[in-house]
Amino acid sequence: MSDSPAIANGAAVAEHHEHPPYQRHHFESVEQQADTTNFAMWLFLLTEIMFFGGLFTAYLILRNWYYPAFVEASHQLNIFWGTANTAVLISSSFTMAMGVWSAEMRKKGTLVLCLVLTFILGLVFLGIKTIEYKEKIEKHHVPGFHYSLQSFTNPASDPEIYKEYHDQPMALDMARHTELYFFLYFAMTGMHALHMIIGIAILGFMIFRARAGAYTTGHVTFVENFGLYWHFVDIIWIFLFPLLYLISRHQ
Amino acid sequence: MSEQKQNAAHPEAAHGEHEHHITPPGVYIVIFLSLLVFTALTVGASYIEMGIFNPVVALAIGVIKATLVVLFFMGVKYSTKLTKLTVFAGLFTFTAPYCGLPSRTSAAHNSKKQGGPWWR
Amino acid sequence: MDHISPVLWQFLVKWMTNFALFPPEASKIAPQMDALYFFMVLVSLVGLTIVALLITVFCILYSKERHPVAEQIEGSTLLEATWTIIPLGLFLVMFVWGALLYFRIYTPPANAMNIYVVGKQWMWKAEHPGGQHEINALHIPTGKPIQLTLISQDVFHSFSIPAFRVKREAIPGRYTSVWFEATMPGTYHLFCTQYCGTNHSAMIGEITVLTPDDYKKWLAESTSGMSLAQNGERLFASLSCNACHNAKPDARGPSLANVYGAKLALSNGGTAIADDAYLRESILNPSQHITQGYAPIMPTYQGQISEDGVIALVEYIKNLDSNYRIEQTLNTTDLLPEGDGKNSPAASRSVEQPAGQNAAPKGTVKQ
Amino acid sequence: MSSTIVSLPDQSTARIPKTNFITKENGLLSWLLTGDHKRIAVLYLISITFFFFIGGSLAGLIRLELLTPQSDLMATDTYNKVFTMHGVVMIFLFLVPSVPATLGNFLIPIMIGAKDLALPKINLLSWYLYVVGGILVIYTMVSGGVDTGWTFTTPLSTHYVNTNVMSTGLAVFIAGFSSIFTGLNFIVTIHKMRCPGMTWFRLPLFVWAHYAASILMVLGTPVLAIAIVLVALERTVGIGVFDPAKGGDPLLFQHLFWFYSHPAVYIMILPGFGVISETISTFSRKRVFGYTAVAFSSVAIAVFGFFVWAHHMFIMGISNYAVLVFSLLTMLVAVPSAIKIFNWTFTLYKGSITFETPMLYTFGFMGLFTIGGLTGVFLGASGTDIHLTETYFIVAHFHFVMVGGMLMAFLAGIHFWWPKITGRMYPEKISQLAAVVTFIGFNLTFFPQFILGTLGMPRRYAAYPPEFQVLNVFSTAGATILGVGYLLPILYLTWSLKYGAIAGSNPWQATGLEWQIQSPPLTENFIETPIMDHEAYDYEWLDRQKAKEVTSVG
Repeated sequence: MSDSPAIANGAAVAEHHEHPPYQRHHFESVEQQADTTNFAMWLFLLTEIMFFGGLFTAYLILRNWYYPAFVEASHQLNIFWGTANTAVLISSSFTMAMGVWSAEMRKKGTLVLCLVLTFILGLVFLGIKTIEYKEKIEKHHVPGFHYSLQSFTNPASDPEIYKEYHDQPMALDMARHTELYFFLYFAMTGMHALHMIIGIAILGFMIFRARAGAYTTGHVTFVENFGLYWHFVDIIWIFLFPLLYLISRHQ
Repeated sequence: MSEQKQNAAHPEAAHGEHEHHITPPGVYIVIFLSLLVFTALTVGASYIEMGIFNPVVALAIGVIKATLVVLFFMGVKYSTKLTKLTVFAGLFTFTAPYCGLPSRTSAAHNSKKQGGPWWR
Repeated sequence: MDHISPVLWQFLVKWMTNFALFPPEASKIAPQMDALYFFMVLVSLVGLTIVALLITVFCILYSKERHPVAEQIEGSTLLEATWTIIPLGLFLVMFVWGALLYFRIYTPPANAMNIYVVGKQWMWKAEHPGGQHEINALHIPTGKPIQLTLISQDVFHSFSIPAFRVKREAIPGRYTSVWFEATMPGTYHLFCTQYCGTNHSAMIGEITVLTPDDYKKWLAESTSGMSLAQNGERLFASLSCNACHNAKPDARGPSLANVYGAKLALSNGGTAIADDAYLRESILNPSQHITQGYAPIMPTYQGQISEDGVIALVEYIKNLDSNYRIEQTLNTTDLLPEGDGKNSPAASRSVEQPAGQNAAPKGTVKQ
Repeated sequence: MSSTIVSLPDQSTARIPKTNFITKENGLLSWLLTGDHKRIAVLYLISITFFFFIGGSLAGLIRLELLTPQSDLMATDTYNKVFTMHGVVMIFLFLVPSVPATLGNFLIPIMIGAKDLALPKINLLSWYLYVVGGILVIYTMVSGGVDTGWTFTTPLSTHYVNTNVMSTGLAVFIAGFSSIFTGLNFIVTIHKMRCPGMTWFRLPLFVWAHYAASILMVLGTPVLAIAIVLVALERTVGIGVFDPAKGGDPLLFQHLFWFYSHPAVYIMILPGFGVISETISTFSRKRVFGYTAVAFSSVAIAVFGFFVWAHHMFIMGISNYAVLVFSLLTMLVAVPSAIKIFNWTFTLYKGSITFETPMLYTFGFMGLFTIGGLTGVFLGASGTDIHLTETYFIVAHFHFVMVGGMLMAFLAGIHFWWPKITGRMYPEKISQLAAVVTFIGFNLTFFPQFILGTLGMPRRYAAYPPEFQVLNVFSTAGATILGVGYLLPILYLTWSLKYGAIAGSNPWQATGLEWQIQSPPLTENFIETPIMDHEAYDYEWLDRQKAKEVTSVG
């Protein structure tokens, strides 16, 4: 190695340090490692934002074009379930934040409790989503699968919704475009639900690791980064909820 | 340099010194409650007829809620400039394509030629 | 050797006879396009020469043999500013010049003769106002501005005439337009330049530019007996459009006389200019285009009329507008064979016209 | 041209260091499960070369078909599939990962004084994603191909073709995530893993260029991903978002697609800029002229590059206002490229220039990229775009930028760092020949296409009017020469793996950190964490360093 003078002018003697087991070999310090993975997570969320961005763009443009169809189609969504789901998701975000806190404070019991709560709330969210999806399936509001225009060309045939909104019957050509709304509804909430499912799977794994005490010895990076992901999924919902459920209620 | 190595040897010490801020649970509770309040507000607002302001209010509340989550739950308020910059960059590239997208109200006519953000 | 040299010979002959750096300039816009093109070529050549020359000179002067020790130079703000500002200036000139050209090519003059073109896999169908149809061919006269209104029936196509330096995408579901004025009689290439599937490269045709006299002859020879507007009128009747749009006082639909080009007040509170695109949309998606004072009862014709049918209807409705009709008549009478000028629906319609105008105030606000 | 800067150790005594990243562990598994950025770079290099030659043979088929005006070698269908596969393979499996995933992967951690990329497992994952994408593309090819064109234009791709759009779409989607993860890894590494003293303005320009390209990868690629998901849904379920018959907007797809695919052009070319900055400085023994301008022009290209996408749609009927905005922004994004060209040129000024192979490729790059860039302005100006777009002019333009620019830079970089990666030199004479042959072949292939395009010959035509034949014959002849130019390096580089001269740690007397360590490097790159105490491209520092060594040995 005579021909390879590594430039190490300040050359402190390279003694072998005792690294904690969770420190990867190529990092100088645990702090650097935590910082790095945290930053990586943020960048990943940036790509996720752009990913959802494509769908948001499609939604806003088509809503602009087929405004009446989008308004009436959105009346089919159940604000009660939507609100309930928002509350559930916010609560899960809260329990997740508390989870991160308990990992930082090295409270193993609280951490496991928080993670389990988050896990359950996530499942509740998906459960409610299933109820909503089921309703759409029953009414044939799933685009591409025997899609039915009845609720829009003849709103009175759908008494529950009609009672609430007294929608005018829509002309067939406009009513057809409700299918676009429902496609975007399923695409956006489906993509969101997919993120939830992935999150819940990771949560399940984390609960086991947390019970083994893996996150309460000072190595909180994983919990923290997962928390970022979970909150991000929450934020997506925070925008989906008004865009899909609320803004057309009075139009 | 050598200081950094020492820190590496004592991660706990480093942790205490300039490791990130630990948000107390009280803050989380306050944020959690205000998020719930905002949710109630936005649902309530949607029941009031405000014309063009219905979507504006709904989205404004959405932005406030998201900001709270980003700042406190995700801890951006206490994090490095780099993270803040990343968040800002994300926000910018995400929102820039929407600029000029007319907020459609029931009164305005719409034709494919007219509707659309600045790049159409 | 025996069989190679004739091939080579042919090859060279072909090259010498066909050698060209740019296509013939057969339209009014072509020389303008070429002026900008050659300006850009010039700038590029100068830029390339400067870079190549500098590199060569530096390589000779400062090769290791001649200049064994490099002099470290940090940079030079002045120089860097120079080669930032000069290219920027040149690019801005090209931007402005290019934009002016762009708007000239895509803004048809009011008196242009309108020809409809439908693209479909894999052919171009041109429909002249006089009712002449052409597949993969287009006959036009010199000295007349010609506007093409393009639409595609399936995928994206692109209508390109290199000799005219114009090109426009034919898009499914919406009209696009382009115009040109041919200056040189001859036949020129027509290409589809947007990749459109298997036989994309077979979607080609010929543009035949004729002198006004020859064009007149061609029109007479290839007439199908009915003008496009008359076709539209027939379709209008067979689809029972006139059950509502009949200009009677109690009609369920607004009169369509003089609608074209008018600013309409719509039932949803907005206004819209009734151009080609509007007319097309209101046939296919009527509920968004209900004139104020009328009930939204018009059914959609989406899927029931082909694009050719829609074009015939649009042309018919356009011809119900007196301004448009006069414009087109002025524009084409000198081109049309004797007597053909009366073929336009205007003649047969003149009786109904007053009734139409009576009803007009109800639905349309002409400004 | 006898003088050279190459200084090799005494061949009779020199040995490749016994422990290095290649010899550290043995066995296939040690490569397939590695976390070492250098090994992953080598894996990438092998797989990318494989796909380059697939794409290259497809290009050969295209040129053969175009030898005659009729579609006689293959049916139009086959021709459409061939050019589609050529585009997909070359863009998603070669150009996008070419320099970043191989040289970038290998060098960025070393250049900034780190032991590895920040996320080694993600790095390996991104290689596996690339391989899965590649396998899917091969599957597409053997199971009948796809004929949408690499742009997947809707509604053609959704409703009018019956070929393997789904598997291609999936391949591009997966390969896209591979590039997202690579970009993410680079950004994080460059931010967080720099060694002490390595400030932003001491970074080699190679790193700056990769940083800019990575931003584009991270922010652009997901939009492509969602566009492809929507195309897939449109095909399977018939959702109608891009289908005008259902009220959808076919232009929306164009917007989403080009929102990625235009920045993708900069993803492809920026790393090439990075390579050129390194070679031109090394072979003229001079600091890059105007370091900061070159660094910031990379970032400027990345930022502006995001807002020019609709210049692909000037003739498609976007609003006049949008045409003005996008045409203007396109002109602005051309300026940083011009700055770079001039700064590189002036790096030669008062240098001490030698003409080794990487430098020859660099000159090739500068000439061809200048032409490619300037012809881009023809297409950015909205007026001339009408006549020139969708013709061979645009084909020639992007081949000048991508092949003439990027591939030249890639070959310059491969030759330049070959001794670092393998520990052995490539044979100098024959590689100089290859560089010259490539340059000649390239010009003969693609220059006639500018004229063809101006004459109006549309792209993607299997058959064309006979008057275009002569120029097409030239082009095909050039492609043959070009093919030889690309085959040569494969042969002699493989040869050099066993018979090349031992390179020693710094054959070029270059200043980068990567040249201060042994070749091939150790698994953890440095024996101990380096400290950067000088600027990038500081040749005086290098001389002092050498002098010190001589005295200490003496």
